[in-house]
Amino acid sequence: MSTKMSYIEAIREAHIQEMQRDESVLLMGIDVGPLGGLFGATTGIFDKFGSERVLEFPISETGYIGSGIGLAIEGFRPIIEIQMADFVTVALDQVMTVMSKEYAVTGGANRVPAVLRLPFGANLTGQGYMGGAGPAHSQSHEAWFCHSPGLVVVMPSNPADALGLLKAAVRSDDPVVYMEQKGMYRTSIGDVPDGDHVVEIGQAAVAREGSDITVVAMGAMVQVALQLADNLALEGISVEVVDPRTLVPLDEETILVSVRKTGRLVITHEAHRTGGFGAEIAAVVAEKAHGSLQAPVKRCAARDVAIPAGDAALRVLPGLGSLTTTVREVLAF
Amino acid sequence: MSTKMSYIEAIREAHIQEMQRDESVLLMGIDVGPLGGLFGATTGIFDKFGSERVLEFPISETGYIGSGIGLAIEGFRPIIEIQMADFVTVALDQVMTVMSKEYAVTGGANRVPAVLRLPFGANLTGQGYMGGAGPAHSQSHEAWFCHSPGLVVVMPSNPADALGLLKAAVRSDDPVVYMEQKGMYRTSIGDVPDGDHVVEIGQAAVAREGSDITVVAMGAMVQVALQLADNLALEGISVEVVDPRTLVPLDEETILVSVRKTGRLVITHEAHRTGGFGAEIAAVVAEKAHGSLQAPVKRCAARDVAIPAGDAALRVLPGLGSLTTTVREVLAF
Amino acid sequence: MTKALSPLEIYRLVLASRLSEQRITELSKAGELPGHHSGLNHESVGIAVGSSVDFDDCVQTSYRSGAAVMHARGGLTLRELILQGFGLLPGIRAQHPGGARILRSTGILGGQVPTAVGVALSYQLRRKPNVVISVFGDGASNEGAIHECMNIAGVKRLPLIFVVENNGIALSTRGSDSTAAKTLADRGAGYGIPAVTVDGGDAMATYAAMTAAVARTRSGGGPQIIEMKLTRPGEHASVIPDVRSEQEVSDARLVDAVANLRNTLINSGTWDAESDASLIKEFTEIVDAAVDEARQRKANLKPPTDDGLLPEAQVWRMAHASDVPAALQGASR
Amino acid sequence: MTKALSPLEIYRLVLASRLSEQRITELSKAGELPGHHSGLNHESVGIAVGSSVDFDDCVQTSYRSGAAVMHARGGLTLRELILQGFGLLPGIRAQHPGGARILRSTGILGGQVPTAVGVALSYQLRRKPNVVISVFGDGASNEGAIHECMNIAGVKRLPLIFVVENNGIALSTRGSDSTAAKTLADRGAGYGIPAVTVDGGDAMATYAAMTAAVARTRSGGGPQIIEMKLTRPGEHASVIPDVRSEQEVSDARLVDAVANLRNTLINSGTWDAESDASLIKEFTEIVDAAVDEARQRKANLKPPTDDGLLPEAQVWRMAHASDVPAALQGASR
Repeated sequence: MSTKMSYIEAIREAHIQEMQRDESVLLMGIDVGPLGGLFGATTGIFDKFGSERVLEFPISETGYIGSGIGLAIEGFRPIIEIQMADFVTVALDQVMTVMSKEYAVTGGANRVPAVLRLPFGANLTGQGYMGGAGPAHSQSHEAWFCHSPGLVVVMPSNPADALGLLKAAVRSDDPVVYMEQKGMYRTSIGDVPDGDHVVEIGQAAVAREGSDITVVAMGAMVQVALQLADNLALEGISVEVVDPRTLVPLDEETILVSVRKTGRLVITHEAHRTGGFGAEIAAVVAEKAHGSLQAPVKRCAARDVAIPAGDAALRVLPGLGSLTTTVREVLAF
Repeated sequence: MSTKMSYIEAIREAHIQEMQRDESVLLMGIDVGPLGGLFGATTGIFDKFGSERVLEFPISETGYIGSGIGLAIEGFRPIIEIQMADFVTVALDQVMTVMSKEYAVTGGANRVPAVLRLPFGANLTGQGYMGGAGPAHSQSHEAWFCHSPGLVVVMPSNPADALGLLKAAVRSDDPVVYMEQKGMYRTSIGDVPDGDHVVEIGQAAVAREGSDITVVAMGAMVQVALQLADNLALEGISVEVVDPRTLVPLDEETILVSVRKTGRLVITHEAHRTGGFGAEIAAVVAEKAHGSLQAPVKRCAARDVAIPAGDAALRVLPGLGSLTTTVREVLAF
Repeated sequence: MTKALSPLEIYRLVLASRLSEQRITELSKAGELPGHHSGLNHESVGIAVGSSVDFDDCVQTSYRSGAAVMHARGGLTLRELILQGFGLLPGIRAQHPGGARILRSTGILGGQVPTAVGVALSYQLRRKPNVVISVFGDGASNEGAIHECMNIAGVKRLPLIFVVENNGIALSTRGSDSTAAKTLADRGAGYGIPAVTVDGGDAMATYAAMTAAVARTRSGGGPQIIEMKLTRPGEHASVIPDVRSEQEVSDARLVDAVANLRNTLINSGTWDAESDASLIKEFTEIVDAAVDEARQRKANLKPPTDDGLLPEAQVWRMAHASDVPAALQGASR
Repeated sequence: MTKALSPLEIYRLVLASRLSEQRITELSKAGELPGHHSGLNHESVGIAVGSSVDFDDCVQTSYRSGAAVMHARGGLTLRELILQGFGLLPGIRAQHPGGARILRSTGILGGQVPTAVGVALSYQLRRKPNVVISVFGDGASNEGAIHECMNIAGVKRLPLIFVVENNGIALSTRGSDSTAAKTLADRGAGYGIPAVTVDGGDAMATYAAMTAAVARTRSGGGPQIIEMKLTRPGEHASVIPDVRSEQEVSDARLVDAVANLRNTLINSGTWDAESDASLIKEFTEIVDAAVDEARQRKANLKPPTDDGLLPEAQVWRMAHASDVPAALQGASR
């Protein structure tokens, strides 16, 4: 049994389910009370759970992310909403120095079961506000967190995973950076299993089976890759789409099995190409599937320049056009 | 003609040369006045240039990095010293949102010719303070900056490059993140060319020629790789060591030429493996030298855990032992 | 030295700002323009700031009063305010490009202010008789960056005036939930900076306070904090619902600097209702014509179609002031 | 409720702290121990804080007064203070592991304080009658993180006491170059928090101020700021030169809370020189024996030899509270 919901509704539903299940789960953030968050991801949560489970803060990201760490050390399980992923840059010390290292540095004495929700990215259709929000409201910097040991990093690409991964994140004894693609909030709609649907951390999904080439796609690019697979199927080309879902710890095995089968790999994400997490995936494959690769590994990602405001964003973000070109290049090799 | 100096002396000399050459060059930081900086990198600069060229600030990294951006927009060329690279985490918004994007976002109206000096890393010999400075005083997070378009990122591995790259960084019209390996300050001593020795940004160096395998090494690992090359030469194995020197923009060509020649590649850096810049190099090679690779590309880097305090750091940092093992694995393939 | 403006001149400026803001706000709420942070009721701040500075002074604008600042300074005519609202001028709405004399905000609250500190420092170092004014909101004032900037400005006695546009609410968070300080001017003592609170509902009071402050700072009086108390008559931005009660919103609407000044002028006999009606008609016709012009120009813009296929060299040029490195020349992607 | 301590009991505590700090400082300056941030002359703060709290309260220590806090709370005996100085106890010097009741500092000034806010919030949410005390220096107080924490504590009326250990100098930067505020207690009004300045040269005054403050906060009085004014009689850390003039240093040495209290006790007839000499002898013997013990234990420690070859699964366990993910089980590196 399942229910159709949007990506943002799935996120909201996960909050409700987990806050009902476990009273140590809190929601923290700016404007997460009656407003329900800048994007409305938590609409109704305040009415349901009240001001002792939903904690509002002044605009002080360092102060309130750090407050979440203290609460987590004391046994709460805070879900910390950042209004936009871009804004966490003012508070990265809390994430990189405190949250990520607390367990290791205290020799296991302190756990930090906190979730940091980061609404990231643009609307790749180019439509609406999130398609034109400019350089400081459109970024995808999951790679920074992937390079900060101690953090778990997840990135759901559809409503079912958005719900299941958030529920898993809340239950994790480690801090989880939950990368939610805000351009998909209302454009991604899908079936979400009823009941206690938890998507285990560290498990990739084969979003579509295929045999000629593997596309490892992240976040909003999964949908683009599936569209590409549909298009190329008409030409008799069989594309396998793998969605890592968790970036750290990465399910290398699922990716490697796919690449060993197809012999060709394109990696695509919305983040900038240089130093993006696609590089890590390429490096893993170059090390562990060397013998299977029949062509160069290529990446299709954002160009290495600040995302322009407005429609000009499409000049630097990846899309169906550039992904198609990249895949054809690798197929032609 | 050249002069023998240590890595830290070369950094100091570069300050003096550039501040004498161009009076718009400033030094900014905490304790950079009479003390000459936490590590003494700028000893004597204050006496020579005075309080209008050497600007001291309270402990407010966001405030003073941002002040440097404002000064740079107004035509100064500030060298901004951070006491340790780890401390920049409290001010990353200034680096990632303001410094990196100012040129692009203002459509070229504002330039930010600033240098951000980040003393990073540990003393890989395990000796002395910098060998045991713990999780928040030993990090190497150049990869974060490499994934922030608009920044140039350099990392000298010896005194001559330390001087030449700092001089080039000062003259760059773009912001440059200058990663100085503080464990090498007094342990790395070498000849530095006299006169106006500028190392052009974007040029890698072949630190040692060889034909059997390429080791791309960064920062303090260059010295370790050269030691490895000496050792393996005794067995008749010829190791080529490539030092990128500039990470962004990366001199891909020098790396690719080497890999096309040797057919084998190991990448080594002191930063954590997952998401480190080694992944980017592996990805570039997997794309552009696919046909030449005779073995898997392997990385030798820090383990993905907070760097422990004291000697225990050696349990997670790369070293001659682990690099030798990795190189032998690739050679044996 | 700027010449002193009469009450009627100030009235013309706040009225023109009001009429353009009203139109842009309506068009945004109607969906024709993207989400807009309306500057309604904030005209008294922007006009006071903009009309108290000289050409070589520097103003860092906020998202609400920025347009009024530029109008008062003569930087944008009423027609241009409308074109800018449509994203057709480089300006606040189009990611704030422009020279250093108007400093952009970065989109991340508080993060822009350190740049203003640096510009003020450049004036001090060059002994220029100029001042910098940084305008930000009560919400931003709780960010750590502002603390560091005020403290640095205090200890270095910089020619920098902080204008806190305190409208009593940050998105959905009321001032009483943001700080327990009685006034934001109470923060001055902690930095050794003189600070006052001014009634933003009185456009002549804000103008008098700003001109006095600028004169004092220009003559070496050091930094100042001016808190302008006003109200926000509508929602935070046109895409975000207002959580306030009807009573709160109608109370907020009562504080109207434009109406207050009109009444004062009429009551004092300087102005009359007929002249007022004709001035409103004159301005409205300019606004109407500008909207028509903007719609036509917008209709003729071509959307981008290249879908992420910009070559590396072009991307480099977009992001960097320095020449394209050799390695990127000729590279396709 | 902690029992009130007599002046003689306070004297025993500050004296023991003094003797251990003196020895650790000497050994560090002699090179036997690594760089040490000496707590000399800061005993009055640590003892006041440590002896005014109950077991279930929480103290976040600073690097100077941390040892004294733990000694006063009964957490560490005089012997253990020495062992800790040798890095043989988990404690401040060994990267501060330990339960939540003593919160570590992170090594990045100010960055630890948000965690204390969270712990205070947990007490408030659970209606626990406990307080949190966060101790940091005048240097750290200029970091933005502290601003955000003080403001949040004020608006949420948290049971949190900020103790600013103001020794007038941050590394080489004098207080007068760090802020123009007359006192750091002047910051309280900006957050709606009561704040006082106390003479740290008077150990009974610091004790009285802390016990009064704890009682007030424990009974629902909300947060407080206590500035303790003292001096630093030596260099910032034993590896860093002191830039102060001889006069400044000898002035600093005149402010000696231990000598002051000894004189007060002797002058009032409560204590005499003979008892004092015998107490010093008793404590010195404990210190001597502890140093001998520490040297022996240290000699028997084996340095690590595995050179970066830890397997992934072990690394994961070091960094994470959660189970090792399936993908890492069995993976070698």
